[in-house]
Amino acid sequence: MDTALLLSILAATVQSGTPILYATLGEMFTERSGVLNLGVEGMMIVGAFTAFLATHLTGNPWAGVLAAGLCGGGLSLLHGVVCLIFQGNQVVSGLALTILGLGLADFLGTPYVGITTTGFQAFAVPVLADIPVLGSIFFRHDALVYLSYLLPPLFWLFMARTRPGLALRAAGEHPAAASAAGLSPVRIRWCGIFTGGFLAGIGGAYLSLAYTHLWTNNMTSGRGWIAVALVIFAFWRPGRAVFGAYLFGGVMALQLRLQAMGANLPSSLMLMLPYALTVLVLLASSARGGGRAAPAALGVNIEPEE
Amino acid sequence: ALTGCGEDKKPAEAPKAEQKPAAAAPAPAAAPAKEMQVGFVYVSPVGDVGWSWAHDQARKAIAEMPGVTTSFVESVPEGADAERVIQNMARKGYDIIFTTSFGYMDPTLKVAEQFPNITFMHCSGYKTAPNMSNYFGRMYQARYLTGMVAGSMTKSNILGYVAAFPIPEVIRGINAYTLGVRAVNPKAEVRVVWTKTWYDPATEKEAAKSLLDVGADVIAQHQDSPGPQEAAQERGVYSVGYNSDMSHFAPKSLLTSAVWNWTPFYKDVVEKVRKGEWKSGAFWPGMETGIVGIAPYGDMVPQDVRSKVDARKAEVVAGTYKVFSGPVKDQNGAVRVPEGQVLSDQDMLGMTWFVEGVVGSTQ
Amino acid sequence: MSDTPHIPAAVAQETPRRAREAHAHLPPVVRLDGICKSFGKVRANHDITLDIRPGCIKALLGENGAGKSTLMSILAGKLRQDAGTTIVDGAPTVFASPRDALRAGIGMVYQHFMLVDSMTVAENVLLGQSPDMVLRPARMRDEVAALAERYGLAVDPAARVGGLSMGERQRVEILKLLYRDSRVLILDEPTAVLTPRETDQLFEAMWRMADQGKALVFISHKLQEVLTVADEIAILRRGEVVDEFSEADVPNQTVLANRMVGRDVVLQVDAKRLAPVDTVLSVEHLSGSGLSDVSLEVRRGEIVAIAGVAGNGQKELVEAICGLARPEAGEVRILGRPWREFFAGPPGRRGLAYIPEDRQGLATCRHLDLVDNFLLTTRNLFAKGVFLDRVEAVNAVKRVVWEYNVQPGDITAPARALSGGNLQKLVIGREFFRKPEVIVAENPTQGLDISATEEVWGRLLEARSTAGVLLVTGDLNEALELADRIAVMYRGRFIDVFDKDDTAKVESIGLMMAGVRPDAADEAGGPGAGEAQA
Amino acid sequence: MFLPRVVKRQEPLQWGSFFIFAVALVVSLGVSCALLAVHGKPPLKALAVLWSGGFGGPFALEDTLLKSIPIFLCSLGVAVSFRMQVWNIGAEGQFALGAVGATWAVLAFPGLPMWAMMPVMFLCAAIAGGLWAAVPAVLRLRFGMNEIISTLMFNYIGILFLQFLVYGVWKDPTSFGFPMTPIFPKAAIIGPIAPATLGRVHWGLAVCVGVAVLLAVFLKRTRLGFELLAGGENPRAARYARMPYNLLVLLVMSLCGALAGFAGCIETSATVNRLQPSIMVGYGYTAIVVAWLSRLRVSSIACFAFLLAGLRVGVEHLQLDLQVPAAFGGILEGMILLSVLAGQFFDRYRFTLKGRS
Ligand SMILES: Nc1ncnc2c1ncn2[C@@H]1O[C@H](COP(=O)(O)OP(=O)(O)OP(=O)(O)O)[C@@H](O)[C@H]1O
Ligand SMILES: Nc1ncnc2c1ncn2[C@@H]1O[C@H](COP(=O)(O)OP(=O)(O)OP(=O)(O)O)[C@@H](O)[C@H]1O
Ligand SMILES: [Mg+2]
Ligand SMILES: [Mg+2]
Repeated sequence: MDTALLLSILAATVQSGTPILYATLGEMFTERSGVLNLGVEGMMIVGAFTAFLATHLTGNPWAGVLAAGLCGGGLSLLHGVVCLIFQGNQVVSGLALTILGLGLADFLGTPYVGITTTGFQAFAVPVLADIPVLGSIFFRHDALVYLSYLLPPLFWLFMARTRPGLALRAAGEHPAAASAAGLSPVRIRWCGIFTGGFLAGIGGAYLSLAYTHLWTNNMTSGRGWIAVALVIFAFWRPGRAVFGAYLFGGVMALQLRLQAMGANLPSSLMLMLPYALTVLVLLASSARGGGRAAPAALGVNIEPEE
Repeated sequence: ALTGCGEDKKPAEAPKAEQKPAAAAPAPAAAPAKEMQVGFVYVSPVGDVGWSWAHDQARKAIAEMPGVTTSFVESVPEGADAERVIQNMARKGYDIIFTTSFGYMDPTLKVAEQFPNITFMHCSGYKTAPNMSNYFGRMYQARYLTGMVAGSMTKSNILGYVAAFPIPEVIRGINAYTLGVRAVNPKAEVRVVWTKTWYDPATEKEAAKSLLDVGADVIAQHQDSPGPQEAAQERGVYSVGYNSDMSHFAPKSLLTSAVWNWTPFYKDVVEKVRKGEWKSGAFWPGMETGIVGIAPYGDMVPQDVRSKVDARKAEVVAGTYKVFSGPVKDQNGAVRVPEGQVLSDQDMLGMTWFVEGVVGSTQ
Repeated sequence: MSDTPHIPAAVAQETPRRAREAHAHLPPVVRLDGICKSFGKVRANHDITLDIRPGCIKALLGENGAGKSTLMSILAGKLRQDAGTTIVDGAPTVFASPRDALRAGIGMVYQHFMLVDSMTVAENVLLGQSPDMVLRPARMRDEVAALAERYGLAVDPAARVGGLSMGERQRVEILKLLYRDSRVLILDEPTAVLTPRETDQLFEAMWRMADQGKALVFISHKLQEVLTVADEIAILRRGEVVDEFSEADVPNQTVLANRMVGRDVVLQVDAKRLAPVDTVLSVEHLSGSGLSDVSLEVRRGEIVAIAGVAGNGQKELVEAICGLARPEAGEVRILGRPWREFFAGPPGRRGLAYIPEDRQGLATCRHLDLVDNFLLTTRNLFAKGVFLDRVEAVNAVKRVVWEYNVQPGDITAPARALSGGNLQKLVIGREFFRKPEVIVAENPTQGLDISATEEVWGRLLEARSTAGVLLVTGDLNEALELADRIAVMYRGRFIDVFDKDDTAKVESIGLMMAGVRPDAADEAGGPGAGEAQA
Repeated sequence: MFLPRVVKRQEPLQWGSFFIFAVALVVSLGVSCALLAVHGKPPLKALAVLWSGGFGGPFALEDTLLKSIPIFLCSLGVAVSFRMQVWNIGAEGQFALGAVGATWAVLAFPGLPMWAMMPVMFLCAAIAGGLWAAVPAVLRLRFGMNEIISTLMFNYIGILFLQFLVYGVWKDPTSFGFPMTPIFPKAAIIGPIAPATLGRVHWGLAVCVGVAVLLAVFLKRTRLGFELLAGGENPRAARYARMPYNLLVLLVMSLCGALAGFAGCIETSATVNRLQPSIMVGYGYTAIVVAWLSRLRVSSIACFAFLLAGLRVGVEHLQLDLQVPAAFGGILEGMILLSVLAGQFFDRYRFTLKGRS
């Protein structure tokens, strides 16, 4: 494998990892507030569609991103209604959200299939793109990729160094304690849910505005589920989420290129690679005892006090 | 205008009148005065821009015919669900039922046996019954012609092909394309990447990029999304479309597309059934009927290439040129079709090997 | 806030109430007026009126389920009353959430701590406070350290709460309230998890807070503590205040106990000695996971108590003995059989019974009914082949519920519907039903009221006749009342094991619990000496 | 002075919970129909079509019953493992492996008579599905690996493995290169019970009934079943009571795998009569929803499986009769799930405006 190909694989890694990264960070944010939202796939597809629609109507991809965030977040609020107000089970509610989101996007989106939009285009970041190796891997993408670079550090800073972050963590670890400290864990969880949906929506928007510039039904093809898995994989740490998303995206890109180079292996086996590798890497880190990092109250509803 | 094929396996010509009318299908199928109800079963959503979408265009066209109403069920998985959906259509008294995916073959056959008065049309399979035909189009002919265009335009002599699933239909297309490429450019090779998806634009685009990364400068595809076209356009290389004219997705890069046009065929079937002239059989019409074709060339295709391809197209339409005519070697150099022979339809239908010049696995 | 000079503990103890006279004339900070609260059919609080005055420590006494926690949760905004008013500084106020109560200066330390284990002390203290967005860890630590210093509540602000002892956690809870300048501090059974020394430290801190004009509410089942620390005492029974008086009016515990339960409760049991026979449990040189070289022998007919501050290895020892954790080094023999062999099978009759401290989370399943909970450890007694004889089990449960007076006696009710004391009775009934020969009881009366405690003690003494009992307790009084022999545990090892009649040693238990060996006690009178040895 | 507030119910609702379920159903149907009306379709007619397609009439019931068989089997297993607090979402992959196992039996012993073939097929399906589920269980017990992620990944891997076989070594040489095994011999096909009266309803239904009865007896009457229920309720208490917790986890996972394997076997043998990738239509995921909603009561699992199956069947009729897009089914299903879930709130709580409870 020559260097140029290697670089192109790494650059493709960043790109195919980006939508998953957005969704993973979003779900991680939600989970850190103590809510498990398995509806990522649904929020992503709704984001992908609304991003496309808004861009198509306004001609401005940023309007699309905003719409995707708001609609993804809006859909996630349904999860909030069910789990925060009505104490519904978070697992089923999330699954229902996925089903609903896929249905809604498909139902409303069919008339828009088969047209293209402007969306985001790749551009080289002036100085950074000229850095020998890193430049071509990281700095010849589109604006949403660059935006995604900012997210993990921001995520970390928010959690570790800000007061709302502290409150959010408390709501995820011990809502009763947060409540006793005068916070409203329910309100915090609303925010967590919405933000997660917002980011998942942007992850979807990446697919329809940047990765491709078109909309088709089902275009998320399971990326939302991968994001859910990667949150666990990442032990709820943003840094590891980057690693996970890029690992997954990278192996996906790699297996396609292995095929393109003429590796004569059954395609089913090649396609297993990303999933098998995820299991193996998680196995290695679990075996070293890193698996007990979940927010203590994850998935547990806050019962109303009488 | 129907072109029959596979005469050898044509079923006994049992006149329909002899068959016992089934209890569940009340009206006789071919009463001319009656409003015709035509049902379609699709494997994917009609919004997939691809396969089902192409069939649905034809459905819309026949819905315009006087005395014809149509309906469809989309996203029907090819297992137990298919049988139920087809059966429900039959129970509701549809006169003609088109089932448009290979996996519907057995379910269609099962239901056809229960409803002898209903006409079943199954696409892309090989089984028939007295009231069930199978049909397909010789898309490989169009593929061959697009291959000629692509082979003329490549500079790197590496062509990329983003393919969905390793099934004969796709493999046949790749082979025909490759033969077309090698007809004008014997040094060129076609590299195949399987995505195992029909419409995941992001993955399909990524697959195209992976081909571009290994030096391909023309991208063809057998998918239901235009993701690969986008990739080609972004990198400033050429692409070949499929299903419909994809030039609006990638105006600067699209050389041409291999396109389906089911409308004339479907109209013909409806007319025949209405008049009671329909006969069961295996239909595999080709370019001569217009069921497949190639879309107008992109501006970048030079005149000499156009005329060369047009000339071959005329031969194909006239039936004087067969795509899989010997000698055809497979990937390992073994001769599969000897000099002077033509591959039979049977062999084409069950194609599981790549011709020489393809780089990739058929699994 | 006035800057009180640091009062040495000894001085404070002698003149605990002097500084508080200054606040005596002030009107109440909070008055609870006619508070009613029901949970379904249970009337937890009924028309309760109570004044809470600044500079005064008010003790709430009452049997389990009397309504103390409920009342205080209403005051702290966690629950909402059905009727009645909370009057703060003379004005009726509605608390919709703890936040409102905290704003009004009322804070509560709950029986189960409300701390986030994965956060640091400083983060816990500052949770939900002060408006600025950005956290500055260094400054947070300094602030908390200064506050801790001022009230003598030593705790490392940078430590994670998950790694703290119960006493330290409690200090964090108090610091949370102090940081907000709360005027009313409610402590719900704060001493239940503390060592004597930690309890003393808590009392000192409480006095100091009262001296500064804060109002405190103190809930405890331990009468001596109430007499030591409280200025005023209110007694609740079945959701009503039945008595309210000043501490000075009660001469001793017996009187207090009398007024509380309305009958004579003699918290002294007839612990006549039996002659111990065969050894049923032996632990030899057990080490690893916090234990070092622990040896012990329990014989049928005796109660051996392990006294010590919680967190000194008792839990690890008990887990090893009861089969929850594999002993790393050393040997454990139960009824003469080695550990591995003994725990190879499921529990059956005539074996080892474990009455854990955590009755809600370990000994029972909250959502299962009493029968299922009963079957947890007795299932093998009702097994018929692969099947389970439920009819017989139901009869057995009915008998046990009656015999042990478990209230309410509805055997189809889920375990969570039982109060702690009743749950404990059920657990004891279940374990004794198996007629065990080794009994390990871990703080069996923690959180229980006097009458329940009395009953549990009686049962344990009764069990001696057929079994050997290992009693792990943080309550010295309990150890002294029940045990034949006492082992004092400190930092994973036994400081000493001695007979209850060895009065000299009994007297220095307090020091031993702080890690000082009796022989070394004369030279070095502080815990530092013990630490040097450990 | 008092805002509306939430009060816990002291006694659970009896018939009220059925009423609430009905209300939730009506609400979700109402919202969905409003959407249809906006889309220009007649909502009332749509409801009628939905009902008659899914539940009205013998054909509809037959179709729904058939579709609920695999959902029911998968849900049973999922429910049992959820009960143990093992978050096994791998029924989909276990279903695939069950199909593979059954197919292997057929391909390996093509000549067996039916009385031998059926047990062997089911056994192989159960073993393959069970082992596939046991791997994540072992990974969890031995390495503390999160089972949600491992079972999810195992779904993808299992399905791809099925594809690998069917696209490769097991491909029928006479299938014209299409990914499918040869048609099973007669002896390996689960036939209809009574074609004249029950239509296509096959003996898989009997398997469901048998499995359900056995499982109910197992959970209610046996010691191991009790251990499973109690151990799932509180794993710490399970250890305290010296229950074989690890064994139980392994057991429920394998059980779930075996049941999903049964479903795969039935689907392969009874409905497609051969193995092909298109048997994977997400029953394993539907099972999760059903299992949760029905809270491990075998009877309610059956009800919810039937309900969901009927809904999906009914939506096909909506497409056919009214040209409502297939996606409407997703919307309807999602809405119903969400509202039923929200409605269950009223089983445990009620709102009150007054001060007293
Ligand atoms: N959340 C609740 N739901 C139902 N009943 C409750 C609830 N909380 C308390 N109760 C009931 O209210 C009564 C009073 O309980 P409370 O906790 O106030 O008693 P307590 O005096 O604190 O008892 P203890 O000394 O055991 O702590 C009890 O009978 C109890 O069963
Ligand atoms: N959610 C609930 N449902 C029903 N009863 C409850 C609930 N929560 C608490 N209770 C009841 O409230 C009572 C007191 O609750 P609490 O948690 O204060 O127990 P406790 O004070 O520790 O009791 P004890 O002092 O006896 O150990 C118990 O009887 C308990 O059964
Ligand atoms: Mg209490
Ligand atoms: Mg208590």
